[in-house]
Amino acid sequence: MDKTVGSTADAVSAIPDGATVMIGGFGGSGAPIELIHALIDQYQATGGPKNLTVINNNAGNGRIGIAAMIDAGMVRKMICSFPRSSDPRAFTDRYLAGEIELELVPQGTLAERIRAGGAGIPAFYTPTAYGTELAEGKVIAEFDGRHYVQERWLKADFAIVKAQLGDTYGNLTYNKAGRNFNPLMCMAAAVTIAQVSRIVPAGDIDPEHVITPGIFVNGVVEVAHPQQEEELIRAGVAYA
Amino acid sequence: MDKTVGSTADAVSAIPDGATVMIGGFGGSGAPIELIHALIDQYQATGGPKNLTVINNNAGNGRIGIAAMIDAGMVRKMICSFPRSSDPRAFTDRYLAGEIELELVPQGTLAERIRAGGAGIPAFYTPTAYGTELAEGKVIAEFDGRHYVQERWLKADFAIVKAQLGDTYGNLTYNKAGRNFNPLMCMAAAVTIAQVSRIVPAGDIDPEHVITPGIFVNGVVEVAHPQQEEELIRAGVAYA
Amino acid sequence: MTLDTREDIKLSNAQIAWRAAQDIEDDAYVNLGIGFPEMVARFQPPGRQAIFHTENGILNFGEAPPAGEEDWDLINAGKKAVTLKPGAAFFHHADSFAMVRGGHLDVAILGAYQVAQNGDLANWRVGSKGVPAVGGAMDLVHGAKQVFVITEHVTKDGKPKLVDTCTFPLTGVGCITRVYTSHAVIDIKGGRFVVREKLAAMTMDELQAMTGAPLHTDGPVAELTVPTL
Amino acid sequence: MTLDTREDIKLSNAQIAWRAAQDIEDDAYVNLGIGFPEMVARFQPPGRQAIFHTENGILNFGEAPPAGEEDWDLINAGKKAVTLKPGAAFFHHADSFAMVRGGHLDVAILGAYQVAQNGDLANWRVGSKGVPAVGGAMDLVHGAKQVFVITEHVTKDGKPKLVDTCTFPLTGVGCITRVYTSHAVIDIKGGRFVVREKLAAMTMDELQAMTGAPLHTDGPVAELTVPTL
Repeated sequence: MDKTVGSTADAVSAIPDGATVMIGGFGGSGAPIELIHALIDQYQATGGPKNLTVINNNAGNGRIGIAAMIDAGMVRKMICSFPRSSDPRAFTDRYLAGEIELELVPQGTLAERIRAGGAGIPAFYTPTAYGTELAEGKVIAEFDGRHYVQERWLKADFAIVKAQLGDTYGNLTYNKAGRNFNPLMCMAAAVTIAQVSRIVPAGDIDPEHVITPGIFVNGVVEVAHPQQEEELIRAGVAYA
Repeated sequence: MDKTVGSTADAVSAIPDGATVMIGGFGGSGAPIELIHALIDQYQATGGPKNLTVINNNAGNGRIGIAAMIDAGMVRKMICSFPRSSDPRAFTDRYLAGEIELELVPQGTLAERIRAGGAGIPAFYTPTAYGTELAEGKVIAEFDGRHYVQERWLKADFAIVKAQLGDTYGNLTYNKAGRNFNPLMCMAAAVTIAQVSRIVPAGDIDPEHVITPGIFVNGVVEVAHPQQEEELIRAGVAYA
Repeated sequence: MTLDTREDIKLSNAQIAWRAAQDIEDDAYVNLGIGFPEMVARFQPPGRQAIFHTENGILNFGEAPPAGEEDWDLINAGKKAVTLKPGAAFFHHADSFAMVRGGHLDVAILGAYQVAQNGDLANWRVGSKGVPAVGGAMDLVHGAKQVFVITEHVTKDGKPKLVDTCTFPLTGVGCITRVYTSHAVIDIKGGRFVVREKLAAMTMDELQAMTGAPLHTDGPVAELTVPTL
Repeated sequence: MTLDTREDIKLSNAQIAWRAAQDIEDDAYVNLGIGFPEMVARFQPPGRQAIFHTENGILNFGEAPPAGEEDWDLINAGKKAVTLKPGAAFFHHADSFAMVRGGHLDVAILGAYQVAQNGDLANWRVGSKGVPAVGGAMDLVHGAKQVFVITEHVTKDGKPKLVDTCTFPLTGVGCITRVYTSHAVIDIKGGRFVVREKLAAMTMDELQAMTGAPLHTDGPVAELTVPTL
């Protein structure tokens, strides 16, 4: 078994028009910038993929990463909890112009819906959002005298995530709070591609320290010195 | 913050009559034998705790551990997936005599119900057990053309678990497949007590390698050379 | 309605944060909402140590590192760089919100646009314009054993923030147990605002005049005293 | 009803397990039920390597260690000591069953008391007496991309195990996609048993006589050939 993929371009090449794509990271922490940019390169070169539904906690920052995908016109819909950032223009402008759809989901519900997708749980109940406009139209049920909102699983066609170490079997570790949504998205996508700082042979990651078992990962591509969104933002970088 | 407890006797002393107690382990792997035996000692000395509801994957083996709790007459009800073992007499005899109640739960549903209890999810849907006698009387719902069974969370008053390292803040690691239900039970009990092979200062466990964050743990007691159920069974040990 | 307010004597944000910090017990697990509530961490009383949780998967993080030493994978929910204390742990978002929703936090402290006397909170959106963003606020109001609000007592244009019924979109229903304002400490109990402390320089009538719902007492009202900060 | 059976020519359990093993692709993630199905692991075709999952939280475990070298925290779902292969991972029970229920396993192979032509499986209980025990069987039948059964074609007392409708308590509804028996390989498709392979030494009529529901074909029926084991 060898899940190694040679390049970020190859890693994202199967993502088609109209796909639902989970993209890991919380802000820039754990964000797979190089995979996102490879996807933009593919779009610039071939006109696809477009009409994507993107699932991420945020909706991009500045002119790089998810914001650059939005700028490029690849994204039809965002599913996220917090479409704000230090420079949210890319999303804000398109949203206010009615050119991009938003499904706003409370952060914990977003995480749990993704986990549910990965765990084969089609629906669950949560107290979160009960009595608020984000619960409008949803099934409400009472358990032990308290009200809860029914939420559905979230799945994706592809997940692109950022990890720290990856072995040839797809086992992953993460870097600090860069873990965030990444392990959940690995579970919930039909195809998961991870960019890692280093690919190691199977057996080099202690089985006790594996955070994402390889069963949830389809491809691993090495990006030895990944960029950090925050540093790119501060440097005023635009990816286009 | 120091969650260290001086002895297994002290660690279990607050468990009252009628409590619901989650006990970690899958068979003997990850089973907190010394904490269980401390609880039996307390019962022998004081007559309590009794009328316990015990949640474990199994229902004891031989004449030690949970089987010895049952032999002693402390257990009113077992919630488990597999009340069989190489020597299941303790449970079998009482069950067939109508002296102990059984709630049989499919193993994955048991795990998910415990996690749900820890995660504040009062109910969820699973395909498991649909159309079987274990779904009788339960709410059924259809999602995307498939039928699912509604299952409720499981919580406990106490969890007693076995871990490998524990720091003074209650952060835990486990030994191999001894992990099993232990991290879930830590989440789902009002009070969680962990026996660990070694207590280390806060900071000695790499934050990347923590499996159970200390927020889920109330007390940590060192049992430097824990017994393994399987070895005790093979040696024919009876604890009484 | 614009109110007669006692803006002349109000506490600073730091002083409100200081007051809230006094009620966090030693060894408590605490989540501080992004923005103003983060300030509470600065004022832990000597001899007490809270463990801070952040939604993006850290327990026991500490202050910001010196400029230039940031690790941008080590940030808090406000996307600010932080450091770790001994005994820290990392975990993913589902486990992080299991801590929140599952009732494992002792205290969550949030900001507010409005708090109603029944404990309803509005703190995520003031209208239907612009881009809505909710983050973890709707999750944080559920699960923590105590959910506190810290806030100015009135808005910048002198309108009450403690109200009969929230008019802004709700974050959560009946979720707030205590409010620390620029003028008072007020519990929410049985659907009523119950004053625990107020600034000595004002009367109950003056406090009532700044508040959009009836104030009650239930035992003596203590003096709200804070240090100069 | 007792059937005329061809017990004289039946495959051994090892041969049934061998046949099932031929259909497990290279790099497949596989869960083998405890007992007889575990035997499938012995017969992986040369050049192929499946990754075995066990419910109690291991991916990529291997054979039993030598006697005396067991680590009783390193066991499989049958509580037998195992070893690890390079690239293994540990995880807790909720993550383990997320793999199962979430559709991440390529193949699950289980034993059976009865399999019905609509794919229903009964494999956990034969009546209402004694102590019921279900373990992970009801979870395993859901989620794996393919759920196979390996079984004798008939019971020890000559009754059919492939039936019109299960009479024993169900493990799962419509969950089985293929059955490897001591006499044939049979797919379940559109609510019917479709014979893919049978032993050359028997006729379709003989196979039908041992089966409790109509057998169908859908293209040629191949010869079920296995090595001497």
